Amino acid sequence: MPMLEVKNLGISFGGLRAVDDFNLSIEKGELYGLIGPNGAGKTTVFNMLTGVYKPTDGKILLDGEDVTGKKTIELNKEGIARTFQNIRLFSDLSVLDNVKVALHNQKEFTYSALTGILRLPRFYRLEKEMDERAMELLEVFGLDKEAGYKASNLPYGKQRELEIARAMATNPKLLLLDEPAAGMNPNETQSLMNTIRFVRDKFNMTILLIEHDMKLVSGICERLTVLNFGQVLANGDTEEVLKDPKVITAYLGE
Amino acid sequence: GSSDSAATDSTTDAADDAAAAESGDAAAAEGSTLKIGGIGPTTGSAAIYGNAVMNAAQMAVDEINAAGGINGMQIEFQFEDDENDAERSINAYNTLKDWGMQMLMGTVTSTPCTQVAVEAEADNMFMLTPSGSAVESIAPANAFRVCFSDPNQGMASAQYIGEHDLATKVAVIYDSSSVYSSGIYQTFAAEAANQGIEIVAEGAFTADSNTDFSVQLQQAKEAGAELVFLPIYYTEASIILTQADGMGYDPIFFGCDGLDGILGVENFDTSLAEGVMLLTPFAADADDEATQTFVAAYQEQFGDTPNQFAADAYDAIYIIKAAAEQAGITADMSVSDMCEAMKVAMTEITVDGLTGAGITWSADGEPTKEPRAVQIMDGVYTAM
Amino acid sequence: MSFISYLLNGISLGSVYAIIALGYTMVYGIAKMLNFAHGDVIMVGSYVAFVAINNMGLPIPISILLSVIVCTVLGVVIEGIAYRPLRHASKLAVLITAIGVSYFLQNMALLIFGANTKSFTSVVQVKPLSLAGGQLNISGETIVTILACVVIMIGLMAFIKYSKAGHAMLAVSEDDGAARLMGINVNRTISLTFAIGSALAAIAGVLLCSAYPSLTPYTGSMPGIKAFVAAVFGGIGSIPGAFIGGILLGIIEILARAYISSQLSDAIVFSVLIIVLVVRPTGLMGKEIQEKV
Amino acid sequence: MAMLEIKDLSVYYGVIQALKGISFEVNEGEVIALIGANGAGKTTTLHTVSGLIAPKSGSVIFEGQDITKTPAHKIVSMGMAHVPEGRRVFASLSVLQNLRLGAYTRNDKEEIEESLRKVYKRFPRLEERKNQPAGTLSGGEQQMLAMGRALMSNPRIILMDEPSMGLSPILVNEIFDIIKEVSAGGTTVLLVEQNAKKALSIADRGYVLETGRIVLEGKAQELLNNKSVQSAYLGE
Amino acid sequence: MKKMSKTARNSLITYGIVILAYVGCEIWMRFGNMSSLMEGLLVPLCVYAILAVSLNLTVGILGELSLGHAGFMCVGAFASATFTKCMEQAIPIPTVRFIIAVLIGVICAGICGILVGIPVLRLRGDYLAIVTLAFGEIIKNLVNAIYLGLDSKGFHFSMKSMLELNMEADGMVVINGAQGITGAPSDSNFTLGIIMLLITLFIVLNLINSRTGRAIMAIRDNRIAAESIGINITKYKIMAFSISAAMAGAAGVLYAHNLTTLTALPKNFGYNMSITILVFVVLGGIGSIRGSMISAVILTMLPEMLRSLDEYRMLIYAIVLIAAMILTWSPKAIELRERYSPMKLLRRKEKEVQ
Ligand SMILES: Nc1ncnc2c1ncn2[C@@H]1O[C@H](COP(=O)(O)OP(=O)(O)OP(=O)(O)O)[C@@H](O)[C@H]1O
Ligand SMILES: Nc1ncnc2c1ncn2[C@@H]1O[C@H](COP(=O)(O)OP(=O)(O)OP(=O)(O)O)[C@@H](O)[C@H]1O
Ligand SMILES: [Mg+2]
Ligand SMILES: [Mg+2]
Repeated sequence: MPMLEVKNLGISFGGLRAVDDFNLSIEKGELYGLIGPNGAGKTTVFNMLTGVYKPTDGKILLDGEDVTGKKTIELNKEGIARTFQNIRLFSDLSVLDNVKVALHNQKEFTYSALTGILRLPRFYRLEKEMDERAMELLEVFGLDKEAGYKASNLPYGKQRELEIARAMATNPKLLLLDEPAAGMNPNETQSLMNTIRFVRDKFNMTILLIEHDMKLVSGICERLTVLNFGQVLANGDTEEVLKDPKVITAYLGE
Repeated sequence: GSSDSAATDSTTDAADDAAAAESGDAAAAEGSTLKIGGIGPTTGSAAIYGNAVMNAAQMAVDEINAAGGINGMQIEFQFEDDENDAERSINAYNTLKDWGMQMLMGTVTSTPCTQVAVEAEADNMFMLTPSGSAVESIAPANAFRVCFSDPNQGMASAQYIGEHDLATKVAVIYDSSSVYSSGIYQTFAAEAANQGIEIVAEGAFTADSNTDFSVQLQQAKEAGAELVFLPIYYTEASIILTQADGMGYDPIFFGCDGLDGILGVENFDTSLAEGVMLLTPFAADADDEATQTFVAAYQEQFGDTPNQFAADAYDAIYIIKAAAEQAGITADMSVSDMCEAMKVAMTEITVDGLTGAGITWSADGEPTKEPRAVQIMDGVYTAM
Repeated sequence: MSFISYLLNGISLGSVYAIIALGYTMVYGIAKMLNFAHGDVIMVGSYVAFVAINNMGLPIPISILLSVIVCTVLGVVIEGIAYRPLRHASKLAVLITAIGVSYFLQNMALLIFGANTKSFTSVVQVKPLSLAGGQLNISGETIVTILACVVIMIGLMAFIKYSKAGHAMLAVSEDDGAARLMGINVNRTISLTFAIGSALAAIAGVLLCSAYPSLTPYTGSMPGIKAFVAAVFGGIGSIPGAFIGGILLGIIEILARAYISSQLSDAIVFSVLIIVLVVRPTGLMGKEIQEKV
Repeated sequence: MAMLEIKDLSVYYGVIQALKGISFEVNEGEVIALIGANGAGKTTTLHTVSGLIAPKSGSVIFEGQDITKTPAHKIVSMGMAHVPEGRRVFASLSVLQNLRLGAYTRNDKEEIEESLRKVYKRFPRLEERKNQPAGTLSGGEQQMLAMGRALMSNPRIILMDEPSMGLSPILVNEIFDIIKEVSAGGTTVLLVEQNAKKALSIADRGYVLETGRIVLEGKAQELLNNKSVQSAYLGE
Repeated sequence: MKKMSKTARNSLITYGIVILAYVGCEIWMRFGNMSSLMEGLLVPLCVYAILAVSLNLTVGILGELSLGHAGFMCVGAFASATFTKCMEQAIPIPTVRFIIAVLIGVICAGICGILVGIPVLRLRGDYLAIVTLAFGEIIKNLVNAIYLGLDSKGFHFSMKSMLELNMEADGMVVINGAQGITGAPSDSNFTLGIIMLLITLFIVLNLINSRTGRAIMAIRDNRIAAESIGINITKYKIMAFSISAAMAGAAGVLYAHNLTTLTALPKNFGYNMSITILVFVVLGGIGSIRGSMISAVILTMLPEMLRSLDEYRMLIYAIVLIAAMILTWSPKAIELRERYSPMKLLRRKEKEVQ
């Protein structure tokens, strides 16, 4: 059974059919790419997968369970986490708190507001455990030294990585990354690729990512779906898809 | 005169000694001062009343000082702003206490007055409010007032209307967010039944909606009210008169002391106020000499016509003088002793003031005086 | 019949709210700030007209013009001194500054003009309209206010839609940094906005006091708040919204007073506002801008 | 004389010094690439040149005129356009309104219409979406709009801040083609890019910025071949 | 770990300031000669400090602008004063009576917070501000129209006038419309005020530095991202809002029990008051609990200290407001401050949070 299965997904904005008859199937542990021209509807697909938009048609199955139309919070609890095309950090919180706050719904770290106000022993114990867990994640992304920084004071590339760390903290089954390498230079992109691979391997994570940087896409994605004008143009193994003449004319050029 | 000269006076001059023996310890009082405090709103939307009181009281104080003071003591008068707020009034009171206030002439508005009365009671400080008209404002034994109480005005108005058969169908427009207005209204409504007056329409408004009275007037008109009772202040009344005129509604308008001042509204078309009746202890247009002197002096000093708040305050200072002289107050008495003496003296004196002749006080602090009904005719108050 | 008459009263009150709300919404729409001092600029405008008419004996049109000029200058000066230094500061800081300006104007007026009520002479010389054999009266003030409102509304809409300065205003309201890159003088555009808003405030003040002729240093404050509510009700930033919001607010207030409770009319007005906003979170005419994720 | 001369520019954000005295020049008709890592100060440089922020010291001279203290809006009418980082389109205005605002400093109606046609020809997608609020455009569409908007002012020099960010490969190529075209049309280009390879490949000269200092400069081709540039910015 | 102790130390400093101020004032009162004005201000200072701290939870931590905070204060004040007025005889010990009154005020205001919060917190930004303003005005208007009497038959209630209460002659009018509640005992004192302030601080500071507080601040910083990591926006918004309301209610209780006459005027429970509280918060530093407490104290004392200036007082207050905002917020002033501040080096560290 695929980890994520999307069937005939579609959405319209006013008269605009942004995504139409979109199908996707991702296996557990896969590193999957979603590419396509600007405005093709990639981010919109993410938005539907995370409940930001309600699809007008189609179905989303996560681990076989129908999650279509659920709200963002529920979908996150079901195990879908994401990053954003335009970075959305909690800019006034520290780097550490950005991650800790994402541990919010983990059973083992949950305590009530009253416990927090009264500073019961449970509060101290769980806060300590959360600190440890968050630091572990930050280390993965090489952010442990900046744990005390205000998130908005991080350099751009690190902010992107912090977003991924934060998404990881919700302990997802499926991680959606929207243009993680945007605004990074080739060296930074390279290190990001390594991190993504590492995350996948270490946590056996399923990852779906949108990216325009072909080096990254061809470097780490195992399979691809190409979206064009809201519809699937091609899908399959990365190498084959990138060789597809339709994809070349619509997206890659040359 | 410094304390030095006072000391030499008392030891060397025999004639003075005799005089001193006569009027208590005048020698000690000579050159000393009596500190009277005043409290009222001088900023905020009730500032008109506070300023009037402050000005008139200062005027009275200056007059008295020029004439030799009270028992030879000069009066020092200080007025503090309370913004018509109970909490601020405590601060004002405490500021005056720190200044050394020995008696209080205040506060101007009812709610702060009620609050300050309680504070003053704790210090056993004598207070005389010129215009705090709520029943509770003088609840403690140390508090007296110059003006009528709200129930008293409501009652008197209903009685006057009933006794003079002015109308049987009456509408009331009152400020339900004002202690003064709703206080008068409550007793008026209760007494109206006894007087065979039917309240056919009652239109409340609040401080937040006091610009438009078209609905209240319309309802009064439709209910066939022959008289509209306005237990409110003249600011709103001036709009009511304008709007009634605009809709061609011309009943008798009957008000209380709050309406006094309506002719003094700068640029107000006084023809609109023709025929308005009001029960007020003071009328700036009265032709008695005291009033005329007062009004002229006030106008000269402050540039506008005094309203009844000013008159109450002016009276208040003279009442304090009368009681203080009666009680033989000296500046070195403790606040509490003064208060005790003043309390007794207040029930003993009779004062002819601007706001009434032969005013006396009962121990509960209420004045006894006749309300005067006046009607505005040809732009002046005319006694009825 | 009495219902219609109430309705007319409501429109009459509403038209005053509307004309104030137009100025509010204009400044909010462009400068993105709640100008709490707007009501007090209205008060200043009324005092200027009062002094001009009664103390200086100037003819009414000239007095109104003088009031407009003084308010325009005042608006620009306030913006320059109090708001401009905070252009990029927290919105709250600007809000507090506006409140400071409001207190300042009130207390300045208190010092200059005293607390005594002044009765404003109506500047409207239009005869009241008498309908249904004298049973319904529409005052000249109402007629003029509504007309002024409509004219101003249309004028403002056309100005923003067709004039270059109007386009500049739109751009500034969106992103002033990017607007500068288009060659737009942001400071001047915002000054202009305040100038227009304050000129409207002067007109509103004169009409407010013509309809409800009592003038004190606090005259502008409650109508200011109500008009502000009206602007929100209609969708703040929307010019036709301010008009509709104002008129509706007036009607609701009067009808509530007439048929439900005159004591509770404010509570009712504000409750309606809450209900409207809960149903339509951006007011009647406000457009909802969805944040692209 | 150079068209644009930057002399010893120092810029602070509060106490943080973002530019530590940089100097460079841009000659008429050139395409200049300004490259450097995140936070090197590229955006700050462009902001200072176009007058959005004031430098602490140093000067900016444009066509012989010192514009260091000239406000941004005046600089635009002098013939300098700036495509800002992050696009900064007017989100609730339509595409068309955005484009018209680009021509704010111009008054020649006919020519504005002509420019509009040109922009639409370059970016047909914008014409399709001309009535859509710009905020709902996709990232790439917004980038096209930002460029189109800048071109609407008919600039003699155009500053571009990472115009290829977030664009599909085909569009990246297209954007670079457009830059070439713009340059061929006689407009001078000062280009800030993360995509150093592409930028240098179309540029005449380049400057490398590192933590607020220019560390390297030269012909674009030379920089492309420079070992340290290759390892630091070209990912080779 | 180091960070934990840092926030804890920060909180301790805040408590320390309050306790020191308390001890100082007590000593001054007993052995020094504290002015009557100062003595009279002590309880109000606690009231305003609590209000400022509680509003900061909504404005600074939750990031929503509320202009109706005085409304919640009003609810707390009237609910508790009604209780105290009715129970004056039944519960003779003032402190016990006061504690129960506080609970009642807090609960009533908290419930109002929830009731207002549920529909209203969906609104964004300035719309929320308007609705809260409207709420405050509604409360004030309603309270002015409540008539409540108590006689041997129990409570009588009317929204029209006292006459409609139809009470027995010896009945007691508890709330008399606009005339409010008069003659309730003033049960509060400085010590109780300080204890309430400390409890408020304890709740707010601990809440902020906990899981809940982080969630609330995350919503403030980026609602969409907060949702994406599974934070229930509505729940936390309402939680923060109603806690803030409940604490404003507590302040209302203290306010009411410091006075013997309680009326709902525009001045004390209208939007003017809400704005005054907001001024404390903004001037003290949005989100800075200690700052808002201190600025509440300073700004409450300021007009009293300026009394000698008479009618220029409020004018100066207005100028102080404007100047303070410009000096703290204008970029030019910030730059000057940063450049020439002797703390220049220390400030560099501000890059790190706290
Ligand atoms: N809320 C919305 N309202 C109207 N149109 C929308 C909305 N959201 C997206 N669109 C439209 O849907 C289309 C797809 O947008 P989307 O953001 O998904 O593109 P994308 O594939 O992510 O592009 P890019 O790579 O440039 O980010 C675009 O044309 C966009 O204008
Ligand atoms: N508004 C600001 N306030 C404080 N510091 C800033 C501000 N803007 C930029 N900086 C700092 O100035 C330095 C240079 O930033 P700048 O944005 O110019 O870099 P850049 O080269 O354009 O980077 P990027 O590739 O990320 O766009 C960075 O250290 C940045 O953190
Ligand atoms: Mg996208
Ligand atoms: Mg940059």
